[in-house]
Amino acid sequence: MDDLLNVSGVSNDDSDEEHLTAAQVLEKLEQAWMNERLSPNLMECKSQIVEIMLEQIEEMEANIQRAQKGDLKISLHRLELDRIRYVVSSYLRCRLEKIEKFAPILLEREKSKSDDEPSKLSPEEFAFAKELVGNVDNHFKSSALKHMPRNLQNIALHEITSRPNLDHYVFLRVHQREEGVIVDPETDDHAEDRVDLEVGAQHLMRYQPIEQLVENGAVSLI
Amino acid sequence: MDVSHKSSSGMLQDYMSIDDILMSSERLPSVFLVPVKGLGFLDASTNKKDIAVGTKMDLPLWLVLSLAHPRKKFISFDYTKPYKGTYREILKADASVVDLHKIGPFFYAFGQQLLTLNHNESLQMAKCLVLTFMERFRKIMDWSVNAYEHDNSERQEKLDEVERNLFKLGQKSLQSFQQWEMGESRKLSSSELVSRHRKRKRDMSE
Amino acid sequence: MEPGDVEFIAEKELVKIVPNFALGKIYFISGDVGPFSPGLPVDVPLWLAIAIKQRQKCRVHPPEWLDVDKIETMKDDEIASEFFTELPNPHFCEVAQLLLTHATDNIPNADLLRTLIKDIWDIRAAKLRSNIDKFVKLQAGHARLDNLSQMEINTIRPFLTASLDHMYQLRISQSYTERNMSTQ
Amino acid sequence: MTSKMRSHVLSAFKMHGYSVRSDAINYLLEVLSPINEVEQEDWIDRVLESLQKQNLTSNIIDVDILDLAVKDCDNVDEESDQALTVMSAFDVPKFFYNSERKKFIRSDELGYSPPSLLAVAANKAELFQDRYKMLYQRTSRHKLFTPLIPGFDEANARKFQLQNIEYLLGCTAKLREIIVLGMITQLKEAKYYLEDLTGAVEMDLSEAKFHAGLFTENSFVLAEGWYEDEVFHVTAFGFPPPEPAKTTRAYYGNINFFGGPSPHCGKASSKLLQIEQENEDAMILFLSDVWLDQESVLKKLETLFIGFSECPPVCMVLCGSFCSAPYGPNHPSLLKEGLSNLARMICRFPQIHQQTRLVFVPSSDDLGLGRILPRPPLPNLITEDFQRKIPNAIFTSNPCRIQYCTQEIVVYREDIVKKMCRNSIRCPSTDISNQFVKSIIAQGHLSPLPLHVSPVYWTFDHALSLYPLPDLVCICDGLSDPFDVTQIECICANPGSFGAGDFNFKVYYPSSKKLEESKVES
Amino acid sequence: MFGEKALDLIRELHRSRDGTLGPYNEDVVRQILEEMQILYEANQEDVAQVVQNDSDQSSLTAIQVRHDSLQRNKRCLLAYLYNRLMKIRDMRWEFGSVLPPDIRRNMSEREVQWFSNYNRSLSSYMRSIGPRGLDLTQDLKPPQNVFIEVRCVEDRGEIELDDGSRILLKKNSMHFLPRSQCERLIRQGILKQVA
Repeated sequence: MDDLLNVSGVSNDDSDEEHLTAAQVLEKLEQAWMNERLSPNLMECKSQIVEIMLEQIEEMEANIQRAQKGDLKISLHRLELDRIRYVVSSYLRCRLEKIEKFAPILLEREKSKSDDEPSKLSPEEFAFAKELVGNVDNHFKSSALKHMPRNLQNIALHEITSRPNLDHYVFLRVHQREEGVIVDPETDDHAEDRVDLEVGAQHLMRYQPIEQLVENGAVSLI
Repeated sequence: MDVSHKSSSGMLQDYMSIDDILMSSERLPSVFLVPVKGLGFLDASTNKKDIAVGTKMDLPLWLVLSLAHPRKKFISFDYTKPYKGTYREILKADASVVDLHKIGPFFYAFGQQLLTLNHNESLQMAKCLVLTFMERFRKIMDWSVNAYEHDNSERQEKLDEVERNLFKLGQKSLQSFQQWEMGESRKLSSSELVSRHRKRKRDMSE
Repeated sequence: MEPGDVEFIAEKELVKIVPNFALGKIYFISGDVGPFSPGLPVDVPLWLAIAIKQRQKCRVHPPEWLDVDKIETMKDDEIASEFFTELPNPHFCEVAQLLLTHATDNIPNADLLRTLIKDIWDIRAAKLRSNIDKFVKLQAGHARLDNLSQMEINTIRPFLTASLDHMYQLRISQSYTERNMSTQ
Repeated sequence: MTSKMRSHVLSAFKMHGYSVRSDAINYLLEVLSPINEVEQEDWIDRVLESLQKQNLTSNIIDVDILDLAVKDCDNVDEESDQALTVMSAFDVPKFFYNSERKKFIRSDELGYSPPSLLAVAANKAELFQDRYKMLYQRTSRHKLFTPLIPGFDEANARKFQLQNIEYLLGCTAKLREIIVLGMITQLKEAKYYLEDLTGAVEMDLSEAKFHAGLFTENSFVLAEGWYEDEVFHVTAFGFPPPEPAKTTRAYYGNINFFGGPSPHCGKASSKLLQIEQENEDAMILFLSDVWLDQESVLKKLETLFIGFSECPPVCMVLCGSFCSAPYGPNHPSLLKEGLSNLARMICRFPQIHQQTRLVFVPSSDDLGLGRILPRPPLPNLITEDFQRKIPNAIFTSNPCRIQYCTQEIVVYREDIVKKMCRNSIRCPSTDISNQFVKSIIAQGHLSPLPLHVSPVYWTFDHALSLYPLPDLVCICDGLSDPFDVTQIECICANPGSFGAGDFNFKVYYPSSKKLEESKVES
Repeated sequence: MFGEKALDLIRELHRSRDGTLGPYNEDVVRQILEEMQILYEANQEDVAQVVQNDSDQSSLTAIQVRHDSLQRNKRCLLAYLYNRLMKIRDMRWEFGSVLPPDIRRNMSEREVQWFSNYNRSLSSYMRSIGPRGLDLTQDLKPPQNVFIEVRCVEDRGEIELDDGSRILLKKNSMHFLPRSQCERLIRQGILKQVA
């Protein structure tokens, strides 16, 4: 069971040919789940890890079906499967809620982002977001806009729907040392506020200055 | 899901937010610096056809934000009572006893919108908003995060909409923590809307 | 995030149990566990320990910090110190609660422990509120709170972060007005 | 294999939020087993799709819901030959208007049992109340009566404020410029009252200026005037403004008011529209007073059939009465004999026999229970052997509804124009047919006459409703001359009498919505 | 003042904040659209005059006021539609894909259409996750034990579970079921978790 899983293939720059055990992939998933639940913005999508985990669950369920041995072992395995499925389900559900709330602006960013930047939405999420925005747009048009005077009939959905609040305060724990993080830009009545993040420390600050650190795992949200 | 609760506290109004729409419908005393053809009926006190220069009227904020804009200057406006000198003194004295809900349920949001237009007292008013919230913060926190038995509505009375929302957030975390202590937090339960919908149906059928 | 989730994460912490059954290694996705032989203590994740305990197939060996004397000294340190004392485990509160509910018979004077831990929780909660008030009044941009446990953060997070967001917006309005006045 | 398929289907249903009964799953698996893998996937999606269309009440799916969904997917192509459906008045769906939600809701959705012929007394009052509610919601939405918009000189946006009678009765002072929607009734001999849901007030019509229209008793009017100590002095008397079907549908969406199987009205179905446009030469014939006992009439019918034998019409509507003298002991045998002659004649024209639907709409004088509307079809005893010989024949009620593709047609055989003139307060002398058409369209009802003049089964009054307006209303009135009037996109026509007159009838081309007057040359 | 009707619409929405969906107010929506049409026409006239520059400042302000009122009405209408859609969206997650009839009657025909479109794209998204799809409306709370004890609250006849086993939902009957199987029925208030 404990075979080595090859997580490469996904063009995330930080891990080239990286072999992870199932447990490590699960660890990464739980980390991504915590960050997603606590971040005001949609994080980069970890669909590769989700696929691997779901396949693991599928395999394990097949094994359980076949190995009808002692019931204690079987029910413990089932409990673990429920736990993992809960993490995957909660992770994707949390992403879905953000996608539904910020769909127009997320689609706008996907369109205007450069190719090397990793996409925030998985292909399935992207399709769902497009359909959602299309349905909302049609609803507005057929229920109100088409009855309005001509020059009022068009709208830019991404300008009138809500955007992620990057100034939202978050708690974080530091994993890799980072110096001179600008917490508050310099204003005329107080100087620029910088802070050093030491390993193991817990901080409370706005999300925006540390967004990249969360994405690449230097810090994690708690 | 802990994405920031986007209440109407920013300088930029949230187009779709019900609170922002209600807030921006509140009135401001204004004076027309230019005549307006054909809209005389808006001014209830006279039945003239047009609005003459110098007419005083209470206009909703959404209109003032456009007409009083520096590039247009069709009207001049003045702050309402809560944002003027005398009231600012009261707030400076002891902000935590003031009933902000009565003087305008959207005290902070409305104030912030006023700051997008220049007015000679805008700086003092901006500072006053910050200090008022700082003063009242402790009481809101203590009320919301610990005592739970007291009747909540009496406590929320004096709070403005943003503060009420903070109070509710505190209460909610307290309740879910206490539920967790009793070991109930992971039991499956029927969905909120379903149970409320069932209850309403039962009340109707009785 | 709900407290249930914090507890769910805390259930990954390892705990020592003494099984009363024999079973080979179990290859879980989250890693291998066992082998189990009667009377021989073995380390397992807390969720597994509880599942086995519920089937009366093991005895739980409480962690060394979950002991009346240690907790009492912790309580005294907490009262004495102005800052938050370091907790033996980031999931201190959840692990204690789980063990005290699911393995009460394996923990000496569990009730006393429960009240002591509740006292520590209340003392720290009061300390947290005064720190927060100071922090808000300082209008500082950030704060460091190393020894706060996950459950404490989770309980204060919604209220605190929303308040700080609102404070931040008010500060932005003020600086916008200052910039505006200076340019006029 | 099936257990894999079973869990696959179960999980697909679960994703859509449905739980499935075990017998339903077995049924679906049977349906799916003969189909190959790829098609099965598409079938499951189609079934889930049609489940969504049904308005279910619970998300537990049992066999018959699933059966309905599978059928719905099946007959998606059969719909073409159902281009023409004939509906009896007794199957017309009954709708209740919910004023709080401003919606028409089907009576069976509200859990009411289907209407029964023998009604209780309350149904009589409901009959008039339902008519009033329908007209009140239609009038209050009209441009003239929507609330004032502040800021515009009221003078040009002429707006009125509808008052109810209770408001009038409550005022002691004189009220000027009052408009009331109410029903004309004679509570006391030769004294006309205006009545609505809240009360009745006496009317003084001496100086009333009458707009065009036949103001019969029990019809609904807009009375304008001034009110003083319990008498409403009417200055102007008119009908509530009618509403084109398009506007009604814009408000209430595609609910199927007209009747027939599908929950959505024909107008919404693009397939039906396409079929309609494809065959321009499809036509429907309307003949009234087809006296089968008269030799001359049968001969004229024969020439008619010869004329149409090459390109048979989609449908021929033959209205009663089917005997020149509809009384006397031998009336049933005469009718039966007439029908068998007709059957023999039709068999001689194979194309008409196979392709033309023959709709028989009886008059109130014909055999059977005639006097009360809606009139049931001719008794089976008379028509069964005709039916056997001509399978395309349909014996239906009077009035009846015909849906051809997206067109809605109402056929009503009654000598009503003269009857309405006799019973109206002020009988106009000029262009009677226009005024008649204006009246029934404004009333949204086929016979706005008092119940003692034209009795109606109380619980089936909705079968006579013309709301929303159909595309064609064919009033077969033997006593008045033929007419063809179109008002707000609703054609009202009277083919005149085939038997008594000089054998004239009407031909309707649905794709071009044209109506032609034609005659059988003697 | 202009935009009063639009404000009433928003106040109506504000009153039913506790999650219930009030009836779709077609009439007021139409009145707002009517007001917008009249505002627009009045502006067209004034603009025409301005173009022949024989008008003065007073009509310019009038045009500005009417323009702001048009934008205000438009914002209120879109906010009304949007907030109702968000409530209808929540109902898919709370009630499932079959809405109780009295709620569906409060929805406009287009809202019902939007709901079924949303339902379709949500289901197809969920079926595209992983090898056999993943139902995100389930596993809402962290699991504690595989099997849980439940009591049936309503008679709902017999239904089939994923693993093919069948249970008869009779009022007050008790069952010991895998948690993942009965979560949906608990959420819909058909079953109640006991232990």
